[in-house]
Amino acid sequence: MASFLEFKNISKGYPGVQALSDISFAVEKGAVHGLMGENGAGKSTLIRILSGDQSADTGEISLDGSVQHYSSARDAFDAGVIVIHQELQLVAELTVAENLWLGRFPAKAGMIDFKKLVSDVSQKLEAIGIDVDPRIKVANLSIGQRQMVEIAKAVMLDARVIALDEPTSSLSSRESEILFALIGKLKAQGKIILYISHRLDEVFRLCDSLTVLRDGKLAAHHASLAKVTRDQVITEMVGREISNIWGWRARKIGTERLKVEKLGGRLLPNPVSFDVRSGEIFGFFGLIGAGRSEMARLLYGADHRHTGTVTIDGVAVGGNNPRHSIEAGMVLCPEDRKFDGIIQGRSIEENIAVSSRRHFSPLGILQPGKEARLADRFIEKLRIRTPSRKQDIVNLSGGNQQKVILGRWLSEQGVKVLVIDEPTRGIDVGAKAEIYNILYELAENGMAIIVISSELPEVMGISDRIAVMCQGRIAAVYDRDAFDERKILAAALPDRSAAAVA
Amino acid sequence: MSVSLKKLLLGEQGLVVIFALAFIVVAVFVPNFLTERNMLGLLQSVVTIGIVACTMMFCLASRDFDLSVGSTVAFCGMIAVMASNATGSILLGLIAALLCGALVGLVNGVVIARFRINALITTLATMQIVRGLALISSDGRAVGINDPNFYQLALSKFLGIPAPIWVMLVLFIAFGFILNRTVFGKNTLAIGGNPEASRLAGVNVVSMRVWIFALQGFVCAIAGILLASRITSGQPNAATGLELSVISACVLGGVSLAGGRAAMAGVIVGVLIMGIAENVMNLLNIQAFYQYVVRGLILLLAVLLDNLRSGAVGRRG
Amino acid sequence: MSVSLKKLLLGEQGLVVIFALAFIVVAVFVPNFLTERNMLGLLQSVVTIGIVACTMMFCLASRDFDLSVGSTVAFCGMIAVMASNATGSILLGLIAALLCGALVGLVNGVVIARFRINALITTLATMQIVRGLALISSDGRAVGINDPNFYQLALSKFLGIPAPIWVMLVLFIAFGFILNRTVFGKNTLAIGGNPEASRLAGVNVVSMRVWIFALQGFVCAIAGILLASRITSGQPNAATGLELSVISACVLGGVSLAGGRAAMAGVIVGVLIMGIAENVMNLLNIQAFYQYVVRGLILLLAVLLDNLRSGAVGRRG
Amino acid sequence: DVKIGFIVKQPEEPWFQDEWKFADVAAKEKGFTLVKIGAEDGEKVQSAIDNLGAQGAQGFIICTPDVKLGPGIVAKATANELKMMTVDDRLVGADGKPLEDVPHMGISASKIGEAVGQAMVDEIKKRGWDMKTVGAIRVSYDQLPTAVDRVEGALSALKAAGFPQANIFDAPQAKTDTEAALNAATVVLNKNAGIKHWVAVGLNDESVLGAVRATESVGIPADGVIGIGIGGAESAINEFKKPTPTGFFGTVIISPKRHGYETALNMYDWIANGKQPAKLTLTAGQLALRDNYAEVRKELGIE
Ligand SMILES: Nc1ncnc2c1ncn2[C@@H]1O[C@H](COP(=O)(O)OP(=O)(O)OP(=O)(O)O)[C@@H](O)[C@H]1O
Ligand SMILES: Nc1ncnc2c1ncn2[C@@H]1O[C@H](COP(=O)(O)OP(=O)(O)OP(=O)(O)O)[C@@H](O)[C@H]1O
Ligand SMILES: [Mg+2]
Ligand SMILES: [Mg+2]
Repeated sequence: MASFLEFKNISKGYPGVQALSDISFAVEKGAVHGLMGENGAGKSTLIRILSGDQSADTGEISLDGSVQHYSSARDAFDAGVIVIHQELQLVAELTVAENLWLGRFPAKAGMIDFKKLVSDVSQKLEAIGIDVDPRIKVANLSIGQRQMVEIAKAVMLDARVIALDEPTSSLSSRESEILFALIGKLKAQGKIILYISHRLDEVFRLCDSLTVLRDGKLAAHHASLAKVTRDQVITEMVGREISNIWGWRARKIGTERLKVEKLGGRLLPNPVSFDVRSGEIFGFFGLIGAGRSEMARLLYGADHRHTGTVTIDGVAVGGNNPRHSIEAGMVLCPEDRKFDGIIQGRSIEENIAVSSRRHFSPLGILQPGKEARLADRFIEKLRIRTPSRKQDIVNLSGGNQQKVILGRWLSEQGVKVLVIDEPTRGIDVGAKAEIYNILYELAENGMAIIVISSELPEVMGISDRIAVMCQGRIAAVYDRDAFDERKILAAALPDRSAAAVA
Repeated sequence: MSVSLKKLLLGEQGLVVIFALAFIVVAVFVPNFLTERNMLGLLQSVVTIGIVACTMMFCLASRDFDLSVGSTVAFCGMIAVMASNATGSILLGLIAALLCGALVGLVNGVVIARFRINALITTLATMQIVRGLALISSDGRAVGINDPNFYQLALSKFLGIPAPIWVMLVLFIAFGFILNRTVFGKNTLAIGGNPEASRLAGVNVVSMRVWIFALQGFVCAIAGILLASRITSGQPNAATGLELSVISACVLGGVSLAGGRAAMAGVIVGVLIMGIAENVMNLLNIQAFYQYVVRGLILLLAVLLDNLRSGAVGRRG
Repeated sequence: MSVSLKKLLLGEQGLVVIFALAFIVVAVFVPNFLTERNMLGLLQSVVTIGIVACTMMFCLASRDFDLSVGSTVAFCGMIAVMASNATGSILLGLIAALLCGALVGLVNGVVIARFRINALITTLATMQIVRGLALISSDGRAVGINDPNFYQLALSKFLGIPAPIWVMLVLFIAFGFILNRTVFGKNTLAIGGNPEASRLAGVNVVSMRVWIFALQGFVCAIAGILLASRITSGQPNAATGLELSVISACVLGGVSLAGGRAAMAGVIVGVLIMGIAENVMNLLNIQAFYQYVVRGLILLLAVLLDNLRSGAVGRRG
Repeated sequence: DVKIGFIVKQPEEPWFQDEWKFADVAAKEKGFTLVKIGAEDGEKVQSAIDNLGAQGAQGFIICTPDVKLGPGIVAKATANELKMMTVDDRLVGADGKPLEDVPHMGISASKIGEAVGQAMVDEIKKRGWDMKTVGAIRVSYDQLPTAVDRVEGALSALKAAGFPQANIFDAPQAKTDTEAALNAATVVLNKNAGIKHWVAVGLNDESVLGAVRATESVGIPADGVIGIGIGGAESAINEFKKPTPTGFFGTVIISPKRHGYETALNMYDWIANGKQPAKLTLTAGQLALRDNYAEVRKELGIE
């Protein structure tokens, strides 16, 4: 069978970075093609070129043998290419249905046919098993729900090529299954699917063929995954072997550090209580919209607490202002890096030092040398791929941005409680292992760590204890020796009869 | 306060309800306020602001900003008068004015959207350039209207209501419809809410923005023509400071300067609040200097109330 | 164009370089421009804008907006004169003015940051209220200065340069330092880049914003005092429209209205461009109406050039 | 009971404040209600008249923002059945001719300007300056027609006395306040650093004051400058009160008393007693100097 989609000698450079150099490969019809590589390897750049959003410096893309010359996202649509970008691209003020139709509203003489708008979307969402009301505004959805909406875009248009850039980065396994089923259907219809992910399991399960990028170059191309092993792919990506990425090791767990009692807020109507001991890594698992992120924000004082007390080492922490929490020794690494994490327009160095610089700025006057050293340390430790610490953070790849945010919190001093929401969202395998190691080290030094994750293997791999949340309450808590994938999943699933709400 | 009353006040239409209450209070306590004459006078006094606010709403909703409206209104009024005088045909004069208005808007739009120049600076620049042109073309003096029929544009009545008010009402309805029911309106909101996402979804952001500015210019021309007809001359100094009044009316009416949020009902209320404040202060014979203070306080109060409302609804993002 | 020249023009300091080139051209071709007298006159003419631009830069960099500066300058000038006259002590007068300025700023800040009211509307309201207070307190009249020593504030010289220019220079240096070298400055930029992320990173966003506004008010008072001393009276109508000039100067100088980007060098260049444009137009005897047009075109040109530059550097955003 | 409106174009200006003040005096005397409205542009004028109609006034006095608004204002007044008179500025029709039917009290802008110019000529002669070596700063605000008329009036008097056109320098102010005039005048002075003697004209006291401040800042002694303003309100008086004389030589005071008090009275008579006011009353301006300003003010009934 002839190649349907072909990249020919694609190169793309940004000031200081050669994002892609001379990439060529082809994908066949009815195939799911994986794209892997470290953070900053150039995956998203390639997809962006495919989507018409960016243009390549050299090289060309051909579809069905004809070379494409599109210059905007619109042209790419018209050519039958649809791309789900890594950063969510939704308009918060519009409803779910409007977002899904954006750019091609059903209309007569410019007037929108609202009936069709909603009913079509309802049908499509139902058909693929996404449980969201199409009439509510996207602003009212949790990150995970937004990601599902984004995925639904893939089927709204009868595209020939569908590219998905890390679609599962904040989905738990249940929602991921919905996506996989969807991909299966699309594949059967003869579509061509490009699939980017840092999760090896997914790639091996879904993909027929695989391309690995490294430093913007083509590191490997596998026309079939039959004889390829995971370790081989990791080596191709990272350039070295990683034996066991979880690397959990037993450590001494101390006395109670963080005590949370009856914590409740607007999005968390049923108060939750729990405690975490020093040296303990406490995992939170749940399906999307389970309320974990909201719990973390209330804990940290980012949102208004309606009820509850939080104490660290017996001292109460005042709510409603993150500053109080930081001063009491608790930090939160938020889940939504675009809205709550990165400080746009500022350098990596400033993004890292924004909170911790107060420890080394006497009288409020900066010591630039110290900040530079701090930044360099984390750039190296977290393997942040960038030409310079002065680089504007918006120019980093998604995973590298995430690492910078982690660096911000890991550089804080005197932290007693660390709360991280989706710590490895979009982070490559190599760096993941690195980050887990840092967490273990911190825990060994007596820190209490709360890890929120939608990736069950991750929660099970690194936690000492797991709380499972479901519909805003803690449904179950398991100790490490009682971890069982099926039990945890069962606890996370809402009671079918009560599952009406989105 | 009973729960349902609270809900009414703080709900989506909160500002409208608060406004209605305030209106009743004013009508009861201010003598001469609720007379037919005063109501017509009031409505006529907000015609310019009201008309221009229609498109300013789109402009703000798409995260843009237009400071040149005041100059454009004056300039188009001048053009209408001068072209009518020169050609002897009112119709040609009107057409010339509308074209000029759209042209000014188009220039704004192209510079802002295509050359990606900051909207504030661009429209501040065109504000000066257009005002300069208006002054140059008339040597800084008002231009009288030769054909008295031109006055009829503003004087003619239908069902007892003067034409400018009808024009304003028609534009309110038209733009309210466009905002909520058409692709153009939804795309405007989408661009304001998230320009990047809209672009990636295939909305032609650049041409949308150009269109919005061109429309703004066109509508300014309508306002300018009616104004010239009402004041029976083209005045190069007319409508100075209009831009801030219009933007305030929009923001009062809940249009977000950060883009993505707008509602015609809100804007109408915003326009009326501005008009009623002036009207009542004059009816009550409040001293000029105190009018400044009162005007400021009313503005503050109106947003404060509206804010209580949206604070109660609460949002994360 | 050789590569290194291109780099120079389009690099970080591009606007500064372009400005330097333009300055040389003007100096060569405009007679009387590069005389010591004219240079001092030019600098004195930008003192008010320059001083207020220092803090406006912070305000814009943190995604805020302040329209009340013009009124505050006028009001504080009045207060300085009236309090000096009343107490017989210039020092007390100055202290009173500085306190009043800071108070106005504080009110702005508290309303905007704590009650979360739109900055545009709030400062538009305080702009009117403060102007009203200035008019009321003096009954709309200019207030003369009793003690001639007050004039010395503006007339005294050091190294041949009048004091107001020194004050402006000192503030340029001070605020440049604060912006780049202190936690306060960096936090301001962080708030502008992403307020929510800054809040979560422990920056006390509310109190930072309040501080910035209070500082703005304080600096307006300095400008108001110097202005009153220069025009030897407190005038309630002084400095109208100052807000737009100051904001333009900042935006010209590369301060982003979307927050997060600012540089003192840019702002200084922005202020000078505005001043030189006026100065040269008057030196060349350009007719008043054409000055509007020229002023607009210069604004456009300046941002266009700057834009070419940043377009060449390219950002994802 | 009688209700009379008094609409002015620049409510913040001391001049109009004074007109209002004197009209209030008339209102107290005769016991009618005076409604004071500021209307900065044509549109505001329209709604102000509507507003007066709505609150049941019988007539109004207006100083219009632009004389060309004439037909519109007359039409509005008729529609609202209001009697009207104009003050300060006389309305003109589309053809540029004054609307003779509307009673008017005022002083022509060019006449005031001529008074300024004449005073200047006299003082130049008295100081024994040679006109050829004197520079004139024309602080201009050309978008305001009244401003042009005043300034041109003054310059025409100067030129009539032999002042060379080449020595007149334009200093366009961006706004009408003192600072803008100061900045504009500074440029003129620096451009002509050779000229030692200066005269300054402008549309009001504030603009002339700006020019005077500019001469001070470049170090021209006070006796080398003759600035004559128009208005005679506080800014000018403050200048006269300064311990040492400045370049601000004098100001042409126009009396707000007649304009405010008499017009209001005439209107009242018209409404209450049906007595039509005179179609045209012209008042005069009077030059006030540092040493006689108090008397002049008393004479004009201001103090
Ligand atoms: N606008 C830009 N300016 C400068 N550098 C850029 C820009 N966009 C991308 N880059 C750089 O290009 C490289 C490739 O980025 P890309 O986003 O394609 O990586 P990625 O493989 O998708 O990584 P991730 O797994 O983290 O998403 C990175 O080094 C990034 O810093
Ligand atoms: N801004 C908002 N306004 C209203 N409701 C919201 C908002 N954000 C989230 N929600 C709702 O609150 C609930 C809890 O969301 P939360 O983000 O805490 O879930 P989560 O367990 O972290 O899941 P996810 O994996 O989706 O992040 C969800 O049902 C969601 O619909
Ligand atoms: Mg990526
Ligand atoms: Mg979450």
